[in-house]
Amino acid sequence: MSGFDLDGMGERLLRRMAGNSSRRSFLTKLGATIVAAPVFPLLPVSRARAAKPDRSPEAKTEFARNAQTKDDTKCNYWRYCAIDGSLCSCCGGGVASCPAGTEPSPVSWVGTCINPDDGNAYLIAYRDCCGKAGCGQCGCDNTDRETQLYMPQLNNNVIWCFGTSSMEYHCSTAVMVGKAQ
Amino acid sequence: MSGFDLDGMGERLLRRMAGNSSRRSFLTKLGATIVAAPVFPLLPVSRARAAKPDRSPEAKTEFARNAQTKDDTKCNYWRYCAIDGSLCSCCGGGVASCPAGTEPSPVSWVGTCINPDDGNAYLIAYRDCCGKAGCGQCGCDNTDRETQLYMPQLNNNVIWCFGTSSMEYHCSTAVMVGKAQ
Amino acid sequence: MASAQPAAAPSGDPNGLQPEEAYTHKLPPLSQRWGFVRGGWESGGTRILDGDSGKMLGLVQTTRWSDLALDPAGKAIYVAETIWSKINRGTRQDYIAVYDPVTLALLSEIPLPGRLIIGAMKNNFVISDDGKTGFVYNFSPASSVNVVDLEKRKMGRVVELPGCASLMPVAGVGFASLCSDGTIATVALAGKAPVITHSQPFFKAAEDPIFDSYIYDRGTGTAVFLTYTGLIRTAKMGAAPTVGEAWSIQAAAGLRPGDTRPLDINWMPGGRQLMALHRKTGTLYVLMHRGEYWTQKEDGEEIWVVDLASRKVKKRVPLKVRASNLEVTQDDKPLLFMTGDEGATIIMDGTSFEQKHKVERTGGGIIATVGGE
Amino acid sequence: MASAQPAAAPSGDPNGLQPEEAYTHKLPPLSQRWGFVRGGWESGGTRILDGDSGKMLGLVQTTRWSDLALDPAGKAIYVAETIWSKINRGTRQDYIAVYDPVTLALLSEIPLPGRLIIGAMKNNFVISDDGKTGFVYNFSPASSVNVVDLEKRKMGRVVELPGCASLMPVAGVGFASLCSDGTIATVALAGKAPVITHSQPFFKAAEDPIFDSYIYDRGTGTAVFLTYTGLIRTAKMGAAPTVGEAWSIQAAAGLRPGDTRPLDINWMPGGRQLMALHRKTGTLYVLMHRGEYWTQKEDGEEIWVVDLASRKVKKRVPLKVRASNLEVTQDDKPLLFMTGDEGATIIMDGTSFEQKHKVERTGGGIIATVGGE
Repeated sequence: MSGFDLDGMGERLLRRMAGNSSRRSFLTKLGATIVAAPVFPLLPVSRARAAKPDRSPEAKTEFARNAQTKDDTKCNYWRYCAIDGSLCSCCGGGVASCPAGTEPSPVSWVGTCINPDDGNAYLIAYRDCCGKAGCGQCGCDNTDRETQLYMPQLNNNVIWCFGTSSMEYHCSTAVMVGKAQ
Repeated sequence: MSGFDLDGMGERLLRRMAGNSSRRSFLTKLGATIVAAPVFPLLPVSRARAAKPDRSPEAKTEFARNAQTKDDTKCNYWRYCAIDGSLCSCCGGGVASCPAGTEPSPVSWVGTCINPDDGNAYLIAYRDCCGKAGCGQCGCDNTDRETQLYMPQLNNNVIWCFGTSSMEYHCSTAVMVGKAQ
Repeated sequence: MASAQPAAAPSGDPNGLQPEEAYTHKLPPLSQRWGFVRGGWESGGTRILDGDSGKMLGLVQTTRWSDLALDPAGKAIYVAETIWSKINRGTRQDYIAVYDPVTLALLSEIPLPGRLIIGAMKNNFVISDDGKTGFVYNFSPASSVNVVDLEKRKMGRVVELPGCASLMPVAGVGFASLCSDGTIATVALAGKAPVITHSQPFFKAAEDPIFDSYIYDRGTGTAVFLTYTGLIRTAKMGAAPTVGEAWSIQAAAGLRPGDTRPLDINWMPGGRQLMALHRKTGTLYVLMHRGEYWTQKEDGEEIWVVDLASRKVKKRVPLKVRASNLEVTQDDKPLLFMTGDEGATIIMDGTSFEQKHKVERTGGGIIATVGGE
Repeated sequence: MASAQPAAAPSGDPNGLQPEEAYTHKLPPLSQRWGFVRGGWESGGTRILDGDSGKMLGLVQTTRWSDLALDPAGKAIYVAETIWSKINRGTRQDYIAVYDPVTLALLSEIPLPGRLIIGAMKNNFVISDDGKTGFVYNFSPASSVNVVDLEKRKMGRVVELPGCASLMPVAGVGFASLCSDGTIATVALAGKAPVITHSQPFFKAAEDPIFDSYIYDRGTGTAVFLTYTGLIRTAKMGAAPTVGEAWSIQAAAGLRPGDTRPLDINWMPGGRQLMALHRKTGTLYVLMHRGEYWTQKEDGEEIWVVDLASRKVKKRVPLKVRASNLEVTQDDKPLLFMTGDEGATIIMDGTSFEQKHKVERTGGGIIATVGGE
């Protein structure tokens, strides 16, 4: 489960977002700790257990045991542990970039995925690319540590096209945020 | 080919339509003989050869040789010889009636189909039912005497939702107009 | 036409040979034997299927981002939806469309200030027992609930509801929802300002979440919850809900309880609309599959038939085709409706579990029945 | 983030482990090796596929009732389309959307007075050779053509065109179309009022129609026509077109010519976009199937490769999967793109007929290539 440390990320994000009142206002409303990548805000993730991670094979989910690091156009690429949608890598975009004519959502849901090469857990932001009809290629639905609507930032069904000029869903990326601990 | 007699139908239709200038205007523009059922206008069908019909098995199309008269939810029901779309009979409507919440188009494309029980040819109006998302059931695409866009009244690709409050295509009916000869 | 008199109808042809007038059908009164089957991502509309005949009776216009709800008294079909004026751009329009259940005519549109954009899911648009109030979940991405006056067909107030989602009406009080802190939030609407009270925490939202497609039974005012590991709980709703103790669906079938540990393969609940409740008999139908933890969206291989009163799994029904969504009719001889990836609807007897119909190309979406929501 | 420094990328992972910024791609310049593959009825959008890699490069927003056209100079992608402000109701909106071919950004919308509503077909939206004028077919249900100034991005005049449809530009003159009286109508636009002249009748529109998905070759100003029975004709377009004599595709393959008689089973042309022309070599590719007459929409079992100069079928290529639509790239090593009911795109070498790629879930719609329209 999402046993990653969020404290180090929160402060920088809050500083960055001080100038963005509309985005801040919706985040403030949720009244929780904030998670962020260096360059974009994520929705708050509630503090999870601070348990020490166990990365032995016995502690890995089925997805993590079978994940690979070579091909980001396959559903079992390691970063996709909680993705739901078309992989932008199959749509003219990349693992962290949107196809031409679409716009990355500034907010996203998140996953914590284990890299099989180094055994570490990383925080991944699943940012939807928005603005055009669905790409339709490489549909995946992985559900590691994916929860329900009352924890929307960990639920993979919501369309995360907030703050973009169009909310039409095209595809989903898996952007590296950083090490989970 | 469509060797049906249209003269008897034209006059009554013209009288009926005298009070409907907008509909008349588009029909007039086409400047051709007018085909009509007792209660609704059809688009003009250009005068075809007046050849005597040959209804022997050898003269029947593959569709006509295999058509049946029992089940109007199957693509090979005899009236469907030139239909393209979802059968309204499978959508909560009937062979000549629209499902709840949809509206029959006042104009249509037409087919000439042979009834296998009596061996006669009948003029069939394929009237689309319009106004809602596609029914999606019982998709058929029969092409007896179906021609191309420059003869739109004999082409089965056009969406015939003219004169309805919404042009969204839902399903297609096969309305009996009368004996072709 | 005088020269073209058609012959009498030959026997066997249901339609005859007389010239016809086109007309539009009406639907019979809303029936408990119907299933409202939502199309999938690519297939618009909600098809009304008659469970007895397996025939499609009509289609309710539902666009991709919409939720359908039935008036409890059967007087209207409501669709809360969001569209844009130019499909993928332009002006956003959020509203409840009100349809006549007999003509399926659009009677009214009630504008809303916003809605959650998500694939069709249960419990994002629910209606009070008296049919007077609709509750529409919004996520912007802050959580709130639009309270809609369905009698006056007018948007009412917006209740902010941080950290909570998935709604049920609470008779005489307002509504309730599940929250990420493991509580139920009950929102009382009697006063000028809404009053939100939380229950004691009773589940762990990140560790063993309750499926947000839980069931609410209007007749008894009871919610039925199920967690990823297979824990069932009921809660008697009211001004302050009373949450019952948890018991394991696997244990109720004589197996070891589900667990969150990797490599522990067990029968687990999974799917989208993965539970259905036959109210009168307290029979719960649950889609189950073999797998490890974190397979909560995997389609069901079996239906487990649970007697809520005795807490026993009465029967396990293997499925020929895996199902993602399940609903049951509320009459005395219940029918099960199921959809899945294949995009077809299976209709099955809810007692003998004999397959009655398979309706192709309905789409693989969620299902509603009269009195089943 | 100081406490969470990611490690260097392990070898093999194309993406590494450093925190990333999201961005949006641009497309390389329009390539002759691309296919623009239209989704089907249920699948929105036109997917741009790179024929060499078989990869999807991007998507052009095309709704169900739309036609895509490429600027001959590659400076824009045009989509003529019709939508309603509330999906199935509301205000009708007809326009040409202008997209930047590198960013795929929407540059402009040119309002139109109307359009034909039909599933995607060739020849309903064509562009003059100089790229300055667009011709959009309208059917209301009276036939007309919208003449659009693509430089000023402004609707021009409407030309009424009774009994005719399916357009091609005529350089220095205006445009032409096929008519139900078996003629070509040529519309001269130089004067104040359009001047419509008809050729002599040369085909029978109800008896052996010319497929309206005919091909126009800008390089030579020649149209290639094919009838239901398999008669091929070319026409040199101009102020007055010169129509060549008809010859049978079946005879060109050493078989008896096609016929309209029932029970006469032969190889017949069929499909939607059933022909493609490699301009430089005058090689025509035609989808053929075994059947009787009136099977003009049946998908192809074989591709017949026709040399227009010698009037010979050079090769017959059996298809593993039947195809409904066919297009060819215009470079020296042509690639064939095919789609069909399965909703996948097959990419095949146009000389060796070896299958290069099968791209799933592209939709089964029509196909455009640079210089191929």
